[in-house]
Amino acid sequence: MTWAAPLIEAIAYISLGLGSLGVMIGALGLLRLGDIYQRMHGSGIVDTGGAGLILFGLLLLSPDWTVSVRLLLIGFILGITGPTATHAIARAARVSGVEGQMKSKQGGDT
Amino acid sequence: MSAWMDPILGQWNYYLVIALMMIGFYAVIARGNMVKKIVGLNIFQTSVFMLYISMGKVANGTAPILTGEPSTVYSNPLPHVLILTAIVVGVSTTAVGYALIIRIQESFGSIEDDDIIAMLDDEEAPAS
Amino acid sequence: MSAETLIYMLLGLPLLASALVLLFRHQPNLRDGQAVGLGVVSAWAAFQLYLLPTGASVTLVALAPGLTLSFTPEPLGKLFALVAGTLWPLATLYTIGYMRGAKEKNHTRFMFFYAIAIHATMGIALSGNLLTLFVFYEMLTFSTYPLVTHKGDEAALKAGRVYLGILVSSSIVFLLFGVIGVWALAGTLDFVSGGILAGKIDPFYVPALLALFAFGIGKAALMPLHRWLPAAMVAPTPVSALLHAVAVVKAGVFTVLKVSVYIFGIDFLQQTGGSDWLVWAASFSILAASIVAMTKTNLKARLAYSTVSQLGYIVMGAALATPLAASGAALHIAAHGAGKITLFFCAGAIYVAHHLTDIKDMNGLGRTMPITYGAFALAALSIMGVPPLAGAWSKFMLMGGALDNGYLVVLGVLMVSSLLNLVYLGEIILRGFFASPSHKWDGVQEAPLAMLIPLSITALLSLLLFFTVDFLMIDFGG
Amino acid sequence: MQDDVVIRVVAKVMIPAVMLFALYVQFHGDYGPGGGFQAGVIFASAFVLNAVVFGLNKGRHVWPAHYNLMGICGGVLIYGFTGVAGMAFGENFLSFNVLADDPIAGQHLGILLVEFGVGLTVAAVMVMLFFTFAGRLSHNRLLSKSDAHERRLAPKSSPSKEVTK
Amino acid sequence: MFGLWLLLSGHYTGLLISLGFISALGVSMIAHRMGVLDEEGLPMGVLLRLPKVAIWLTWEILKSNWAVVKVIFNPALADPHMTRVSASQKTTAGLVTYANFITLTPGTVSVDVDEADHSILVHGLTAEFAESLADPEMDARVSALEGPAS
Amino acid sequence: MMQHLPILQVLLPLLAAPFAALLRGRELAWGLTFLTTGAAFLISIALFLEQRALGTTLVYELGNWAAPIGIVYVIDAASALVLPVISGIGFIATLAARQLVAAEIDRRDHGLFYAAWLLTIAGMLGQVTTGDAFNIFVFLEISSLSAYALVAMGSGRDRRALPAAFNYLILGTVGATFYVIGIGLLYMLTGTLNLADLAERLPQVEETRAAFTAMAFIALGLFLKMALFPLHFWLVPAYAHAPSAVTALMASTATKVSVYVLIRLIFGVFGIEFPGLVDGVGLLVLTLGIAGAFVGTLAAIVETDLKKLFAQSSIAQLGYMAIGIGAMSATGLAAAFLHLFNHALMKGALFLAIGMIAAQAGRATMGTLQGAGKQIPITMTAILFGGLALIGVPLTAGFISKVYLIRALLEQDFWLLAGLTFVSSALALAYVWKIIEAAWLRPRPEGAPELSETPSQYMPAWIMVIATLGFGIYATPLVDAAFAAAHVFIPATVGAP
Amino acid sequence: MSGFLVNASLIALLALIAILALRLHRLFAVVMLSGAFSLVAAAQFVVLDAVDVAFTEAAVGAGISTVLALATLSLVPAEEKPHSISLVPAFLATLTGLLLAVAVTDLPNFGDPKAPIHNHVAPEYIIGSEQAIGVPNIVTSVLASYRSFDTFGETLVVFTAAIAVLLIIGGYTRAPRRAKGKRKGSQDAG
Amino acid sequence: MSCLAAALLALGVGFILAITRATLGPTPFDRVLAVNTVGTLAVLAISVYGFFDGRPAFLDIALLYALINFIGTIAILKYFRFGTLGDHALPNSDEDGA
Repeated sequence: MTWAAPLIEAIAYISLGLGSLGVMIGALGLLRLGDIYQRMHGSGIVDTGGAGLILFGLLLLSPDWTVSVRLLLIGFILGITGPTATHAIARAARVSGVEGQMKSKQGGDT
Repeated sequence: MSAWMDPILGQWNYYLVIALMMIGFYAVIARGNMVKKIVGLNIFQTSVFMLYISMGKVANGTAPILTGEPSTVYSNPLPHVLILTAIVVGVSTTAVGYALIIRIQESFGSIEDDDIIAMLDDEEAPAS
Repeated sequence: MSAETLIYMLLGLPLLASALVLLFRHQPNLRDGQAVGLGVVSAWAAFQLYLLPTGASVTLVALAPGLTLSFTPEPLGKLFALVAGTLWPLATLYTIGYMRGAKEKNHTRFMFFYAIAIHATMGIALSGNLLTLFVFYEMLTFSTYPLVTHKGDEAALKAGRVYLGILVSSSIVFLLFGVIGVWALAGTLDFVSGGILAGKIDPFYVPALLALFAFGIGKAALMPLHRWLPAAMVAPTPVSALLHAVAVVKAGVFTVLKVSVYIFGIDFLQQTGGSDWLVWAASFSILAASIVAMTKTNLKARLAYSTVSQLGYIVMGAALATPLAASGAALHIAAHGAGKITLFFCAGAIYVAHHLTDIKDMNGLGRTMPITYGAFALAALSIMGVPPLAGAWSKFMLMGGALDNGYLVVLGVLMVSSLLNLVYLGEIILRGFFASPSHKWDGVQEAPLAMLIPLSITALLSLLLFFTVDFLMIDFGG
Repeated sequence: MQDDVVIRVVAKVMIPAVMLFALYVQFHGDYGPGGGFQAGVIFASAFVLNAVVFGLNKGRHVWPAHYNLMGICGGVLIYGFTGVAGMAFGENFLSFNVLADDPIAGQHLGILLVEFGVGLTVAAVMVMLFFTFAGRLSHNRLLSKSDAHERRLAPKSSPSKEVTK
Repeated sequence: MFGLWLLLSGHYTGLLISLGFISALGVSMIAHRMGVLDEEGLPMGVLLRLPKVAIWLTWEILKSNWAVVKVIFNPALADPHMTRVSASQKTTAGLVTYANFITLTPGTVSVDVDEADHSILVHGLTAEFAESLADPEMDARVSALEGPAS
Repeated sequence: MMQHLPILQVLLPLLAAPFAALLRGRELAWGLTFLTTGAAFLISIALFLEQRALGTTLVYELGNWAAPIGIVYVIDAASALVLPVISGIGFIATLAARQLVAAEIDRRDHGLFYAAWLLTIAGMLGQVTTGDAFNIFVFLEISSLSAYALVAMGSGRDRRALPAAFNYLILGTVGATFYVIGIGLLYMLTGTLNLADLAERLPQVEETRAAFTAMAFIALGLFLKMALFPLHFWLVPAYAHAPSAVTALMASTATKVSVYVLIRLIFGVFGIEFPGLVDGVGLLVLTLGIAGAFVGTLAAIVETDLKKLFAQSSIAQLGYMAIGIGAMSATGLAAAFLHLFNHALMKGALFLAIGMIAAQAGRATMGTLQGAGKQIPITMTAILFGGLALIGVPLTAGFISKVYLIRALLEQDFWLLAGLTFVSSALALAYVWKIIEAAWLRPRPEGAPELSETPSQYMPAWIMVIATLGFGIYATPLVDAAFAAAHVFIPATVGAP
Repeated sequence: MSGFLVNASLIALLALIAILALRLHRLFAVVMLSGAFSLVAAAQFVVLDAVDVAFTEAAVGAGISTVLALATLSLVPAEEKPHSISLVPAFLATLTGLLLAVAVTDLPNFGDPKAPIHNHVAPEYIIGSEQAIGVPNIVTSVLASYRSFDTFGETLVVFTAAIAVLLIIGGYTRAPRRAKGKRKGSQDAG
Repeated sequence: MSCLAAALLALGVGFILAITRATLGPTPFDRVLAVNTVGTLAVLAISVYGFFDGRPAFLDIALLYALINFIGTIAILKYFRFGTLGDHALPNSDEDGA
């Protein structure tokens, strides 16, 4: 199993790197996209892809199980609160009448 | 991390903290909106906290929680304790400040320094 | 009776009197009677004390280390106590007559503060150190304020403000400064024969320090700090009498004299020449006040400026810094006291009997009020320095002192001032006796007896003092 | 905000978790970062969340004002009397060594108690602060029935849509 | 809850464990007073079955991440759509989970959840994202999470 | 029990505060406060006597941790002198508060009010007793925060109390933060927070600019707190619009404590030998002090609202204390301590008396006072004596402190300054006399509210007046104590005269 | 080196946030940014090894302070009156800053283990925490035992703040016009 | 190690971008979203730094951040939607508990 340690480490670093990239891109999206609803998706990347990958990478690096537990908890809580917050923002924006730029409106009431 | 020893870089942290401090201080003493004053006060105080925490840092040190290894270098815990207290004091002051702001708004209908001073002057003028 | 007991008596009797005044505020006769009675007792006590040798000392309390309230009568103090003690019962008697005659209100309050003012004067007279003196000096100021503003109208209040403003601020700004300065320099405040400052201070600063005292003692009414004195003339006449003859101004010049003799020391002043400037300031004060007096037609105002001028004599006596001049000054305290109180008594009597205040209206009044005018003439002559009246001795000794020191000009000043005295006081007498009456007076119409008796006594005192001058002479040594 | 089902459900999950986390922070201050003050704030934030999502009145119902004042004062008193206990054992104020047979155990006990005092006070104070500040608003609203607000606060939901069960 | 405490703690002394037990009890009591301890608030069933779905979900997330990244680098691609999706879950908790899953996958955000008629209003970054929800896979998986019991 | 007195001094009011808060609107809240402050007063006197008897410094180690590691309480001649002032004023103000607070504060708030009241007092006592630089800050904030609230309580009658309290809060916090910065720098240089230890270790680094800056920041912060001109502008509105009882308490104690802390840090830590202290800070403080004395006095002369008037006069009096400090000598410090003590007495008397009038008439202005001398002679006599003491008339306590102040100046050959000091105290006559004149020499205007007085109303003020006169007539023990306090900081070279 | 960079860039970030917060006139944005400021500051504290402080700052600055500020904002105007930069305060602030900057040149270098602060009292805490108290978290042992009186004071400060807030906005003493209103008291004492 | 540093750097860039958005607005919701993102970034940054520093035990702080961030966001939204943190619906009964 001696080969496993470097491998895990490598995976961890790759995951970290990807996560960092994701975070940056997400933040960029937050900045670049057109309206509030679109920006949410940018922040979604930070919350999910970026955060998930980074935490996963750290999880692989963690020295003992107490740390792992905490990382998992953080991930879990981010996983619950992130979307909830995003949803709440979206809903609040919509209730307050912030209009997004919609090219077409599909679906309607199903 | 030999850069700690570099005299210019070594002080750089303090200079930044001082700059931050002055931004907050300016916000407090420049006349204006009371909420902003409180926010400025918070910034001012936080930067003072940072000054304390900076001085407690030891190069290559780590947080002052014993690891069991005798070779570990710990940062100085005392500033941390002091600042914990100071943060509490800060938030207490902030709360009282906000409470006062609310009452001022209710009584005067404004939380701008200038408006209130003008109002008080009007009040005093016929009295005297 | 020991000297200590007498000191306590002199200080305590006026306080007792004031307490009794409050106690008997609903029985006017008892209230006034006890005041006169206690006054007589204190006059007796002052006389007894004067006869005793010096050396007794009483310490009341130590305010702080080195700062005590203590009383050490020395000849000068005893003389002043004697003057005050003797004139107090007379003034009180007169007051009773005046207050009842002029139907003034707030009689009790008046009597109360009158007694307190006497207490303060006694304190000043007997004080054993500068601090004690200062304490009673301030007490005198504050206790006479209600007397000055007794009428309570706008004019009285304004005058009161001037009175208090000048006296208190000068005393706090300059006098207290001087006192503490002396304390800081010499480490003590006790009055010591020969002074305590010799060798403790750079002679260069002596004039400045002396100035702190000369101007700090606003009660000495040295020009230009004399404004309070005419202002205080709004007060009822007994107050004017008290202020000008007994208590306030005399306390002022007494303090000046005492400071120059026992703090600076005559010799020390003489050597350093620190008081030269004061001679000139006093000369100016004498002449200028006399000239102002001539322009006044209000009787009390004229008398007030006359006082300012006379006080200049005493200050000059202190400033000349020779034993002879100092003795003259001390004597003048007594002589002028007796004279000026008579003059004011007379003015009050005129007011009560005829409600006149202006000199121009008093033509021919002398024939209607012969006793009053007689007393007035006697006192006026004394103040002019005509023998055989008390003023002659003091003026003579001052001149002698000036000669000792070589101040020939001062001699001239004194002469001229006597001349001016003659003019402005003589005018009143002449008008009273010789001018054709401006009103038609019906026969003799004197003031009440309670006023007449004191003024006669004080007028006679002026005469008496001339012959008992040996008894009152104080030798300040060589 | 209870009209929003997502927030409502998530809050219900979070509130106990936050409270537990607060207590964990409270009692593990010896070993890791944290202590009474932090725990108090976190604990209070659970109440804040509760009140924000389910409304102030419901929040008040959970922890009435009177208990709260007792909490505020109680925490201070716990701290103070822990210190006084040291005096009772003949040592100086706030001396913990004598609280147990073994000085180290005494210190542990003392620290635990005072941290608990701090936590209690801080939690109660923070809850109180929130309720006072936020309550001021509704109180004010009642005083001045300004219509601008009324319109804004007419939500699609009705109070009857409250969580039941 | 006590388990959570044990997980966090990492220090097992008698005192701390008992304190943990007391804490867990206390929290339960307060939570009960708050009225948050009901089926809706504590969907234990959902939590237990979560791990199974998680892996699938992770993959979905990664996929959509990539798609959004492309849009970010070329904002012109953005073509926002608002659609309404019906949900098949029976419990509120399930509905919420579904809504959160929708939000969790970048590209789609649930904007409004209608409890009454079990539908979710979704904002999609592009038409494609919006369409993807027509595929009932996620809906089905979330419904499965609820378990047969409820 | 005796060895615990230093901590009990502070602990009693601290622990009584929660109980008072729990009592809410009950009468008991006042009773508890009264007993507590009374006990604190007795303790402080016991401490004073004990310290004077032993002549040494009493050290109380909190938690049994020795000095540089733990926090210690230090009772030396200086703190032993200041403690009775604060607790005594606190006690008597509490006595008066019963009626004042009943008149001005809603009954249901009394428990909270007295809790804040106790906390203010305890905070001030803590600042005086503690021997730890940071602990001073903590207690400073306890007393300040409660003081902000107490000042704001004036809003029940006067809405201007609110902005006043807010400005007080902002400036107070800025002052405290400056203090913290200064302490931080000191800590960086020396590695300790214990005042005695700081004093010991500071000479090694006293040549550094950082040490000087630390002193500058500490001094600036405390100047703000003690309302030294020109940093005084928060004080007047805060005192003027606060409830009367609060004004009485704070005017006589709050700024004094800051003065004490300033002395303790400047002289006790940096020491008289500290470079730049005598020539730099000393002259600055002297100048500001004399300027403050003039500005405060002049402002008081034109003021018609009595609370504002005496608040302005407080600024002037603080100027005198600053002069004492600025003289940088043992006598100067003794004078500052004396004035600190005496001014607390006279301002306490004045504000308690005025508070009684304000509580009846709603507001105490010159108009309210017109002719009041006849209606409430005893209260007005108290004001008279308080005013005379402010001027520095002999036989009042004010005279003693002024005498030593001048002596200190003359010892250093500051003749001009001494003269200016005299001029400013003579100016004080103007405003005091304005009051006396209005009260006694003018008739009561038609329709003015009826004023009345009962022994319970004027008793507290008169206790202070009697103390003022007592310490004016027999001040020897006080002067000795003040010199002993001064010699804690500046060793005796020239003893008391 | 990189630790240093992290540190410096975080402070720069803080300064950026601070300036932005002060320049904005929408108070809501100001409050949001001050919340963000606290979060970043807390991150900075972690970098500087002050984990406990970071914990507190995060809970207080981002949590309670923000909530209180929001509660306040809902009662007061949300827009600030525009102000130009006032020169006197700016001058004062700069002056103070310069004074401090001058002082800093004399201070021990950042992180210097030889600084007196690390060699005088602190080592005794580090040793004592293990031996005399037996608590691994030195901050806790200093906080709750060595300097527990400070912490007592801190608790009292919080207590005081509670009393103060209750008196000011939870109490019954009202401005006159308000007292005339129908409802005198409010029930939200706590 | 350097990988962790790089991750920190990336997070730093993220901070700046997010704060820019928070400043620009334009709607309050943009700001909320941005600050929420800042919070998430901070959670990550602290986690990564814990490893970077070799003391990963401090993830408690990150955990706290996540919780606080959520609560803060909800509170802010509540404020926005109802202008208050208190009861947005009027209480039905007059409960003057005093």
